[in-house]
Amino acid sequence: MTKDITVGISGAAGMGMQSISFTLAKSFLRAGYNVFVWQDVMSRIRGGNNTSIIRISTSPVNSIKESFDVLVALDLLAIKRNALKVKAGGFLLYDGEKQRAEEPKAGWISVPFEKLAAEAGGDKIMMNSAATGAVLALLGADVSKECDEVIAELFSKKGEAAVTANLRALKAGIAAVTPGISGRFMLAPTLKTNSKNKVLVNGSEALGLGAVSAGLKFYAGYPMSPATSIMEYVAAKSREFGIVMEQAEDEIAAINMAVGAGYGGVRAMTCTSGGGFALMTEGVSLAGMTETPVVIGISQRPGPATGFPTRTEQGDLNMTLFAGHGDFARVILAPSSAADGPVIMGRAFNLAEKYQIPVFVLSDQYFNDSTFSVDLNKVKTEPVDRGKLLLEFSGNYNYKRYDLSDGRVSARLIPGAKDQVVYADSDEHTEEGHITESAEIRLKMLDKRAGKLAELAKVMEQPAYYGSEKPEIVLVSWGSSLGAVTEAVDMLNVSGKSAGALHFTDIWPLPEMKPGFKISSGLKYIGVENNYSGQFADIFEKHTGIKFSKRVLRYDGHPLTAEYIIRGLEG
Amino acid sequence: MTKDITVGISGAAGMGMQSISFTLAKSFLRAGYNVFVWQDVMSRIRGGNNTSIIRISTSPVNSIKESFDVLVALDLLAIKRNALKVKAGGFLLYDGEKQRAEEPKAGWISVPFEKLAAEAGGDKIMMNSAATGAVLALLGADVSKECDEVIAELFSKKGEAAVTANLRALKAGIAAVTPGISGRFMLAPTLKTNSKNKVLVNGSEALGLGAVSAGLKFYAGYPMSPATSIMEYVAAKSREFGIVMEQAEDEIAAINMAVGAGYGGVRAMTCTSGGGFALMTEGVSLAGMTETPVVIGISQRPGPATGFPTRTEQGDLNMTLFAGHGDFARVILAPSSAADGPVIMGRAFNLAEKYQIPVFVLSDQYFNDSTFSVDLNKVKTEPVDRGKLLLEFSGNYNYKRYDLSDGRVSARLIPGAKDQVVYADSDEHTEEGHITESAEIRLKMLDKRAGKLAELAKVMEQPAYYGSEKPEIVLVSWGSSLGAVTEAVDMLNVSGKSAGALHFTDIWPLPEMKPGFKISSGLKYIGVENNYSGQFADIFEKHTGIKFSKRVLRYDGHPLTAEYIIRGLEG
Amino acid sequence: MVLASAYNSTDDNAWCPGCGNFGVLRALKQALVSLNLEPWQVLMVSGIGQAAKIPHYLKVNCFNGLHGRSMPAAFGAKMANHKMTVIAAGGDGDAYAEGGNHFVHAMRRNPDITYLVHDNQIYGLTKGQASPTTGLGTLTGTTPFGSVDIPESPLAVAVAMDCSFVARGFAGDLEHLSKIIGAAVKHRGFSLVDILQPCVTFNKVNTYQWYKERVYNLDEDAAYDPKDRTKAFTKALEWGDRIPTGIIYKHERPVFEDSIFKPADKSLSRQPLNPPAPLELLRKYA
Amino acid sequence: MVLASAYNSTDDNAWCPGCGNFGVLRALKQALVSLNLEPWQVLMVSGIGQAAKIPHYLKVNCFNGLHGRSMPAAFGAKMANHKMTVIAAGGDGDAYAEGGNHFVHAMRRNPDITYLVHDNQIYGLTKGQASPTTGLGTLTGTTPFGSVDIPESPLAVAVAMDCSFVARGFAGDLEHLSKIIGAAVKHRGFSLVDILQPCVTFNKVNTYQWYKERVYNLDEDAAYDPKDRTKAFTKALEWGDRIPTGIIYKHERPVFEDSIFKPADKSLSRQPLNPPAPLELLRKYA
Ligand SMILES: Cc1ncc(C[n+]2csc(CCOP(=O)(O)OP(=O)(O)O)c2C)c(N)n1
Ligand SMILES: Cc1ncc(C[n+]2csc(CCOP(=O)(O)OP(=O)(O)O)c2C)c(N)n1
Ligand code: SF4
Ligand code: SF4
Ligand SMILES: [Mg+2]
Ligand SMILES: [Mg+2]
Repeated sequence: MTKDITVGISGAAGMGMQSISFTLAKSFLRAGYNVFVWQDVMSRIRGGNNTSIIRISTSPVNSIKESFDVLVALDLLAIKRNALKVKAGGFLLYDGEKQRAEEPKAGWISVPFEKLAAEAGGDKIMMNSAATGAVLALLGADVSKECDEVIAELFSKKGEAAVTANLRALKAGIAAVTPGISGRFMLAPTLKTNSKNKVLVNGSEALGLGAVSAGLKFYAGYPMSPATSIMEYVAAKSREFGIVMEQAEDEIAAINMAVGAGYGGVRAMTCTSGGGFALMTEGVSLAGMTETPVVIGISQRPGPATGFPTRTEQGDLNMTLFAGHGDFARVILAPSSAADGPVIMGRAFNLAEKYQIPVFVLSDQYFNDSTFSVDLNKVKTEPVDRGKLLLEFSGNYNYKRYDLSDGRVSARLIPGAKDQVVYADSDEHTEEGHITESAEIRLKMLDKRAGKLAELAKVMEQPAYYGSEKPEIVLVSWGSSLGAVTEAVDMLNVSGKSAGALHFTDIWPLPEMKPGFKISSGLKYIGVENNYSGQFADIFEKHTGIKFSKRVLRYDGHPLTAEYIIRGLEG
Repeated sequence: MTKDITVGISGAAGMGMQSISFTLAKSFLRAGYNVFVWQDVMSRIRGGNNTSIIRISTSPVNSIKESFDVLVALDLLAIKRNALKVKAGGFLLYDGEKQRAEEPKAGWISVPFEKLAAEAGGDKIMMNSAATGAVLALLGADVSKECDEVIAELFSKKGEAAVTANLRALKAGIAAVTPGISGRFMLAPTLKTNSKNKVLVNGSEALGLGAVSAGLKFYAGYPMSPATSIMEYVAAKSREFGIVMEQAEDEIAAINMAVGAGYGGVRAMTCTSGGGFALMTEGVSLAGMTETPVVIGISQRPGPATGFPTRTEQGDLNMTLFAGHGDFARVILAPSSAADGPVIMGRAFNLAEKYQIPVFVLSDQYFNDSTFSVDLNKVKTEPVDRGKLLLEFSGNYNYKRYDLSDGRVSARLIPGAKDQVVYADSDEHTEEGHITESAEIRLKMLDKRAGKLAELAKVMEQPAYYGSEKPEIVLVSWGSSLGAVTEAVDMLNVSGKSAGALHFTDIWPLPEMKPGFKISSGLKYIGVENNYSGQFADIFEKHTGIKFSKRVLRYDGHPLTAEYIIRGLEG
Repeated sequence: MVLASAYNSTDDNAWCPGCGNFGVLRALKQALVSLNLEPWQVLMVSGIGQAAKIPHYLKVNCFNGLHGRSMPAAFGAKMANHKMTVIAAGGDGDAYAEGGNHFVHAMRRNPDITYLVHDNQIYGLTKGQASPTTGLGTLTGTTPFGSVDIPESPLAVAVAMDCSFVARGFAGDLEHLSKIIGAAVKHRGFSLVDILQPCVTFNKVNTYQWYKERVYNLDEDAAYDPKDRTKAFTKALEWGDRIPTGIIYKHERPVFEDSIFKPADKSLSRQPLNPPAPLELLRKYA
Repeated sequence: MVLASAYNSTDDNAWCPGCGNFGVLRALKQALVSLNLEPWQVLMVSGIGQAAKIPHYLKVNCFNGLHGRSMPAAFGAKMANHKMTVIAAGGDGDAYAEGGNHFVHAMRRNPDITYLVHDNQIYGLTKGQASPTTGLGTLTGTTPFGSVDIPESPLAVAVAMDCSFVARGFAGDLEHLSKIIGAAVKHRGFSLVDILQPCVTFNKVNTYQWYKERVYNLDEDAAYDPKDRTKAFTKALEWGDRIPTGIIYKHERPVFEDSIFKPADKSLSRQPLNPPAPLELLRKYA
């Protein structure tokens, strides 16, 4: 009986690996399992080699394993690049009638996907359903009912015939695996009721729907992987929820549109990746100076420049922290899993409006393109709080946008209020919002804007602590690596090493730290990050005075995994 | 006898304060004095209130005083805004016939500038020469010969008549100050021979000529104060020295043009200020990824956004350090005075080409717009070293731009070499410069690019140390504040407090520190910076592990002065 | 009835005496008054430059953003407040150099925004460098041997982009300019008004006199049909002894907002948020 | 005599089978061969996108820079190497959206650079979003209810900017395209070749078939005079049942480099630096 299985589906872009992984993931989710899917893709539209990695487990999972129990190789390149990742005792499923280049090794099982598809009466693309069936057979678990449903839903828009043919191909795939091998992994059973209130959602969707449910009304963006899918989510929902969504001519336009809309009085957002964000930095400074709320999503990918466009990295933290010239307050949040989407986006918009600042939501390709099982009962939400927002102001043209009389955040009147005008200004300005040359006002206004940071530090949330109550080592991590880090902690604790993880989603400003575990002498802190230099580790060290005894860093474009972290601790 | 005098010339933009200060500065320089001039200006073309502040001293000066011995107030607003800055015992020169609003106070001397100009037979603008004369009279020093020469040179292009009339106005101005007051300050005499080999040059000119003398061949830029004057310097020299200089449509174009020219094989530069630089950050990342040498001048002014456009601040260090997504090596240099221009620019271009990286030259409005006395005998220079630059490469299409076989810097072949092609690529790339999807190559290339930083740290220069051998307090500063900081140190040492200044022009990476003074117990370090948060102080603390006991910060748009620093130490 | 004085600003004016910007300011005020708009109903967005200071010198809602970025900021502000009158303003460098890309794409979108470009053919605020409309051979701080890049004809580009309202004004002709601005604001869709605006300090070539000798009022030519795109293109390129002012090109085209808002809709900024619950959105992924 | 094989690249091609980019690649190779240029004499600069990968698939000098920034990088590289043949390439998003401002200003400068824009009316590399040339009403990832921004006519803008060589090619007509590219490279000054390039994966509207039914060869029309700017403007706007390919507008204009280099000058990158001594420059400030 196996409790945790990893299946890789590999082939050339355009072959439909994602539809196989989607079908498998959804079927197992509905059958009561936890699933997690990551896309390991090249920057190609067709060809090359992409792999969907699905993990199926009886316990919650939010990370991948580095090797596969089962690999479905849809073409020769898939075999070449991935065969060695199949564990000893694992299986490689391939179409021996089509991919004849190599002598099959132990565990290689030829299933004539194409032939089965043809026999099922469909065209070549149905080989995906045959492949899905073959995987099901190996995993033994009884999910065929769920799988039939998923396939029926998936192909229903293509008509009844497509559904029937795909179901035939699925069955043929199941049958094609010989009995001795079939069910080899025999996944431990779960209760179907586990699946109640569980959904399968990827990081981009989670951020997109988080924003929509937080009252997003204006989105402008420019396509850039891995952020494009957030924009496409918002675009698809724009009519239903009365959102203005416009593809800008470039990222500079996008941020300036969003800041204009924020001044205009609506919740506005733009999302991009590092290279696009680099172009937005002047606009960030504009939001800082004009005290305009705006939410900026940065979905990181490895740089510099065009970099490794379809891979993952947490390498843009420093840039986010210091983007834009001059000093002003900002907030950086980094979601840990798709379940965080609503609460992170809700908080982002609330903080942006309450403090009248730019707020950043920092994710990465691993987060955006991964599919998470989300338990709806555990999804936290955040009620809308628009701060000192006014629609009217009494008196006659006497409103002051940058009134200094009530702390660091002035009441924010929305333009269009009768007998009032609202001046926002990118120059140093008076309380009225007019250009000033006064050093005295400059000092006050800078203290107002930058001083919000200290106030924010009081409302930022504590890091989550996971693991041993009295740890010998504490892994310190942030954002999307939560799944890998907690898994590493479990492995360490199982192996007798007392470990814990201190994981941050509130990145900047850091709150005053209340550790959540007992500090013992000899306790070692380890920074764990998906980047070259340990950018968060630097911030953490400066903030806490704690020095890391080691940094486990990964920067080859792949996400952190529990195995990588353990290797890193040993090495 | 006075050894150090400060004269303010104040009036509305367009009134010609700079021509008065220029005449005075040049005259005193030629007479053997040290002079320093700073422009305190509003963001206006006409009107408002600007002040040229000239300091004249028998010892070297590179900073200003906060109050004036003499103020020339050319209009009412000048009196209003500056009268209180005149020291007790000092004088305010004004044209009582024109500026009648207030009751004159003690030390206010009315000189009928306009009438004198008219009588001298010139138009109103000649009142500047009359004002110059009045100042000369007060200062007592015999510089009239020098002054006559300077005026003759200045007006020679306007013809003989203009020269004569201005000289007449000058004399009238001298004569207009009554004998008892005339010569009141009696500047201590100096030797005219002191002026040999001394020149008067402002920061922008120093950077411009530094670049030209380092072999600059391509400049692209977009106007932005206070960097525009560097571009205008290069433009003026472009024909003579065969430089391509083009005004770009925006800063993004400017940096990409410069990077293109750097790839193309010539020494290329662009300069801007913080807001323009924010737009260049993606281009910086491009230089990092493609390993293209480029020099980027950032002349800082107070932000965020449009900010305080004509004032000064050292607030863009963090942004410069972290500009651009992804990790790669960069160098930041910050000149201390105009005398540094040639050596800083020479080193900037050498480092850029030897390490094939972007190099930043970080100055500020105070530096760029100030006029320094430069002793030519003390000007350091740097011979051109282009690193591993090749014009030809033997073999047949076998050159690899990112060859990994010879350390972190590959030989850089210039395109156009017979039977070779040169691929530079903004994606992660192979040794040949083609797009790659390999994690293994990614690791090697990132180590190559980012690893240059450790090599650079070995060649960066030590900070300059100035002051007591066994200090109780050490002021730590960088860039343009050298003059103010060393003056503060002198004042402290005179007052019995043993002090020193550790001053950095090599900002990043920081060299391994060899302090240059004896470290005693109880020694206090004080960070001194022209910004809100102490950006360099953070870097220094992280690098050295030393904690500052205090930070003296200024961020009201005005430059650091010795007085401000002393006040800050006390406060 | 709105009085001109309602628009008076107390902010200190930073323009040079005699600057053409004063003419634009006066014409704009007059146009707003003639349209009977109250200050609070008007929202101006500007970039950075001498021209871009104009919203400070009238009393209107104002977002004074970054150099070159008035177009996108105006678009965002308009989408949040589509019932307001949105006017953007800036100089020729702001509009056609730093903001060149936004200018082109604003015309593709055709939001109901009026864009006043104070075209002095020079960079004023930064003290006299070449702009995209600076004449060939002109000596400036950055072109000490004469400008070699041919000047852009913004009007021709606008016609090429099928901009729905394309006009040229002259700051020295208050009455005509104010009429043009009024027509531009009234026009539904994106309106470009390129305004010849003498910079008395830095542009010694294109002076009041220079313009006065050349401009003529195209609107008085009854034979001219501003709907004809090809003719408009030729007219837009007319620049020399004779320079047309008035409406060069004008036609109706779908307006961006109309693809989103219904006529009865309040401005977005004044609608309640009413966002869907996260669980409602998440449940679709079961 | 240069052989086509001299241009063969060993780099793995990442385009989809059947993509119009292959036609552009073949036509470009053929044009370079017909001009008898050796690979080392050619310098290509590209942006980011599917189209922008083209320099990797021939053997030439190549600066593959940032999305939208091929124009300025090409300008810098050309100034350093004005004796080389410089060709820039990229997609419609690269050229007209992210790079829109540089496109306009490159035409003002008129350097001797050829710009090949692979215009598939879609964003290919990012998987199918609208581009500035996407037709009205088209459904894409970012316009799920149909595109509402009117498509730009890059050719009309080029004529409005007085670009010295403006042409349209079609990736499905190798011979004609190769001739157009050859003429563009030979032309001294800035040459724009907008190339209709079917994206077989994401653009299901503007297919080979769609283009084939519409394109015609303008170069065969002896009556057409590509020097007439007004006619060129009208021709540039022709888009519907009939779409002209060939040289739309062409004239001689001063070339940027000629304002700087003498005919005998070597490329700057191959001249000795010979900088003046700093003291020589400083002494002027005595
Ligand atoms: C990003 C950025 N680049 C440059 C500047 C500096 N700058 C301010 S105004 C201006 C140009 C002014 O010319 P124009 O737009 O024609 O306006 P004018 O002053 O002539 O009215 C420039 C380059 C800036 N503020 N921001
Ligand atoms: C600054 C920046 N923004 C966005 C991207 C993402 N991006 C890469 S290619 C591309 C557009 C591709 O469309 P196009 O230029 O038409 O080229 P095609 O792929 O269609 O040939 C985009 C948006 C990027 N690389 N850099
Ligand atoms: S510099 Fe020119 S444009 Fe600016 S205010 Fe003065 S005259 Fe007007
Ligand atoms: S996505 Fe389109 S443009 Fe890109 S290679 Fe495929 S077919 Fe060609
Ligand atoms: Mg202007
Ligand atoms: Mg395209």
